[in-house]
Amino acid sequence: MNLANWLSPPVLGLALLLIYTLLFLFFRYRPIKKSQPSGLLSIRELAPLDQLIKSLGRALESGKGIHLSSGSGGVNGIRGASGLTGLMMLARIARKSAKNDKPPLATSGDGILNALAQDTLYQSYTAAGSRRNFDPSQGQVAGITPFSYAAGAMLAAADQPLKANLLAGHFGPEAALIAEAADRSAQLTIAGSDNLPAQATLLAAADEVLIGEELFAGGAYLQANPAHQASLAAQDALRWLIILLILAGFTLKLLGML
Amino acid sequence: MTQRRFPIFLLILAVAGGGIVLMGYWVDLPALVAVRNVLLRWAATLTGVAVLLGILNLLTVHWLKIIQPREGGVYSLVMLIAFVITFLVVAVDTPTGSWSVWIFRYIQLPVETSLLAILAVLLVVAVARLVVRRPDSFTLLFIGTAILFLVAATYLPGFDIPVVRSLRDWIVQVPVVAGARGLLLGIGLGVVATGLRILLGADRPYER
Amino acid sequence: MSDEDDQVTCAECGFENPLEAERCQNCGADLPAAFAENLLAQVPGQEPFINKARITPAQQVHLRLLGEMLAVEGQALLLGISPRRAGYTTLRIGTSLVLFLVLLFSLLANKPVFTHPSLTSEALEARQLVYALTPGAPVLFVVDYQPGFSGEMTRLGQGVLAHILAQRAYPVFLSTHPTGPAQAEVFITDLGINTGIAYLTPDQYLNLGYLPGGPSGLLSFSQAPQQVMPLTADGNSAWQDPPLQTIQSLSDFSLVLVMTEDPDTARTWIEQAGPQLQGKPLMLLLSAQAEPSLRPYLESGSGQVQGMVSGVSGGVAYQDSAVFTLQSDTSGITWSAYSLGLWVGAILLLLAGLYGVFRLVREQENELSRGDKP
Amino acid sequence: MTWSSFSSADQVGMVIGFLLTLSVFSYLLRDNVLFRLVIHIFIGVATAYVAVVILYNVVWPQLLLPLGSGDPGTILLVIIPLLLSILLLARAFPRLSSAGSPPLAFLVGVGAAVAIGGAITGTIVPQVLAAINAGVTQTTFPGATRNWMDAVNWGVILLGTLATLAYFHFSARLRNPGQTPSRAAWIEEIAGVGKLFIAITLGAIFAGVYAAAMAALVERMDAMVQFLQALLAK
Repeated sequence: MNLANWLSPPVLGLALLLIYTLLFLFFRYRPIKKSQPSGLLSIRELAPLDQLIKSLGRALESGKGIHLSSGSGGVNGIRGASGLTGLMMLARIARKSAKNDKPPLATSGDGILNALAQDTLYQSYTAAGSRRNFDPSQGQVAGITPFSYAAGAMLAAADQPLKANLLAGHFGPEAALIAEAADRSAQLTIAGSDNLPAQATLLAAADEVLIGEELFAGGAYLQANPAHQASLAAQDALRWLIILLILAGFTLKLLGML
Repeated sequence: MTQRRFPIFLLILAVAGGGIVLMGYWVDLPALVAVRNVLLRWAATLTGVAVLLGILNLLTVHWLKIIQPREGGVYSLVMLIAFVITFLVVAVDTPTGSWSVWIFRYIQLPVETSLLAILAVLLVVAVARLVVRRPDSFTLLFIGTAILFLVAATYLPGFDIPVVRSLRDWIVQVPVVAGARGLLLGIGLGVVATGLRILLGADRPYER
Repeated sequence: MSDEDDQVTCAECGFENPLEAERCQNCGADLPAAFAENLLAQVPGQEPFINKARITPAQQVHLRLLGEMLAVEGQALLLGISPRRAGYTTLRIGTSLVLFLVLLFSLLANKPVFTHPSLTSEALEARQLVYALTPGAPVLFVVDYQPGFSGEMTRLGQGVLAHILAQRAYPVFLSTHPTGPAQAEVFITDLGINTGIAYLTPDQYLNLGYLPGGPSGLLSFSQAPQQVMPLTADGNSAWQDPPLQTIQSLSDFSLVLVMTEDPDTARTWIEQAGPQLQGKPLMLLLSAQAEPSLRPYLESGSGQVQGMVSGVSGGVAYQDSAVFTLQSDTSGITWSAYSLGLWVGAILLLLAGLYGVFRLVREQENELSRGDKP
Repeated sequence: MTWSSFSSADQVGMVIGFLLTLSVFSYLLRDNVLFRLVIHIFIGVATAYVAVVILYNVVWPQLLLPLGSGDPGTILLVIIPLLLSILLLARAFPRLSSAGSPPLAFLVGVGAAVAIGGAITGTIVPQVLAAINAGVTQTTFPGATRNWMDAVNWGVILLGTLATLAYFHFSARLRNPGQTPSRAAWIEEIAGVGKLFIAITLGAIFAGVYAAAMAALVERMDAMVQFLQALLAK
């Protein structure tokens, strides 16, 4: 059956990658028809990110800051993707609180993520037209190994007058220590990670948690720029394509055709 | 109005470097594989050097805390002293020398293991908070599975309930495999989406 | 709204852009996208704007939140963080006392009460792999766990490593964590001293130290180990010992064994190093927390992972079953204390859940009683 | 093991380890000065150790050693990463911070490619093929009921995988004004099933994390008990 070599790993992998790229480009550059302006994608409710938007507003009123932790996963591989997603959310938070006198605190456990966090803060402050109050020490490395980072971030959360902590990046279960320190200072903790043990631990320890791949929708949910929207729509389309592929493959295998 | 500078050079560097490495997963041209290996080696070395950049930032943050009269300066002083002493000892005695291993075994290990150990208590309180915060069937199933797995790992002689252990074995071989596979596929999709936005230049976190 | 109703003013620089533009032609900032007419109806007391105006989904979210906030204005808002924290503090201190006393009693009594676990099928496979090792066979032993997990991981790995040494194989230690080199030394010296295995002289093993760069570093190492890691952890040249000269790629190792508590680290080894192994076995020593998310790789039958031993129970079962006898346990985790800890932990989790229900019911009663008062 | 049988270095070490463990456990009562001091010492020690390992295992063998190797090929291949490293370290000084952007762009690009390649070839494709082959190989159910139980298990795994994957479907449409954007009813049904599988999986992983924390607690308690017993049995 030549169908079998269609399902050989390299061909299937390349096919999925190309299909995803085409879907992304389609959703990104398709003309929005005049007739249905509301054809725009909207995203199902993600309670943790609604809480984040609400606490952003409350932080502005109460003059308290937001602490974003982009984890200690660097920018390489799967861990890097969750760290970079954390930075996308930092851009949104920084732009919203640029005029607030309490700037956001961005800690991370990795030199590259910290440098990129400082760039993101600089970029957002310039876009919001208040480059004056950008100060590089808003981006700090709190510790260089995962556990020393969790301990350092614990103390950063306890010492700063914060409204909420957003943990968005690669963590281990030790991130529950940051959530504990935040809870003791009556701060809200919203958490998301690509690591399953961290998700399971933060499901109990944090006030709101993004499970599975919900963290990766954070950029689209907060940023709302067309690229993130299109990437999420393409992600959903590829999800159903994979579901159909599995169903088709399974039935063909049952019928012995594969 | 600030004309948004669009440094094409950075975009080309990211997209070209990434493109070559990505193609290497499927294309087997010897020239491409050679260039790809060089790029990967450089990325690995640079990631190692970036750890030094992170350490420099950490030290400056604590140094600023000492010279600015803000409270908490004492802790930063203690941290810097610990850093200098350990750096000198480990640099002289090599990372696997007897002194370095002594520092690792009697200072870093006890603190890290204790930090994980207190989680055994904190997670119990966290479960209580979870029930107050989210009293639904998801939480019930979550805590129920956790308790079952803890109990099924071992048994007192005479108290062994075979059904508990075979239930645990079935759960870990069927529903957990299904749930984990679904979660991993989902996370994989999210990672591909995030990575592609960078390689197609839609997201440019490296831009100043 | 401006009178030319098909223009969109840019929030950043005030430039008039055509409706379809997504980015401002003058300063390139994002433009608000089209208004959804029926969404506007949500905001009470707003006569609908011109239907062609544009609102981004984020503003859609804000409008909905605004609507929600306006809707709940009348009711007493239940604050996200319940004011009374005292209950949780007493629960925390009570749990600490119970756990400390139970473990202290169990460690002092030191009587083997709980029966030892039995080997799982994947641990049997792992044992076969180690049995198949010939004397002098190079084994890549990857120590990739955080020092915080060294309690569990030592108890898990000491039986396997002692078995490898009993087979006279040649372990080469490597780590993708900077704390790996010292962790490997502590692991080996503890095993050597406490278990009286005499053949643990320095030329019996090699500590390559830290391999930087995560997945990309690992990919380049699996293709050219000698170029990527020329030196050992303490700086002298690494590859001249007899069993190692012939190693040009990862597949020249007889067995690659990854010890980690993080499923992503194990997955990275499977994804990046697996294909380079060309059939050579890849074995995982996993913490209990990583086993559930790695099981799909084991069950997938695609031969990505050949053997897996996980958790303290896996380590104890492996150590009991192996042919050699370890005089004493080096990790300080006696099986009975650990099992008692798990049982007490399960009971505490159950009580915490019940406490949560009790607290929830009490909070809702206060809620109702506060609501009834005029 | 009596106290005298330990070397003097180990004796000092055990005293320090004992005190550090108690200081960290004191956080369970309340956040206190001792805990903060110990945490800062820990951050200092851990950071210094990593800094030296980077110098020994990365900077010296991969950036400086090849310079002296004399053969122009390797020297050229080292000059570029050496330059990029110096640009990267320039980020530590605010005045030169825009110089660090090229190495960052390169690292982000290569990191994204390794993420995509790793996710597709290492996770998505093998798991899709595994779901298709439904390789339930290690079910431990005896003899005759084997194929009947296998069929049930294959069905549950297939259903669970697809329901979990469908649970995360993000796109939604505004069905009726006044409500949040919601998904089609049939997607919500499947998502409800997926939610059960996710709860079970995360519960099993939570048990694993708790077991690891318990192992750490037992190890620390055992170290303290050994220390006190050795001290008292001098």
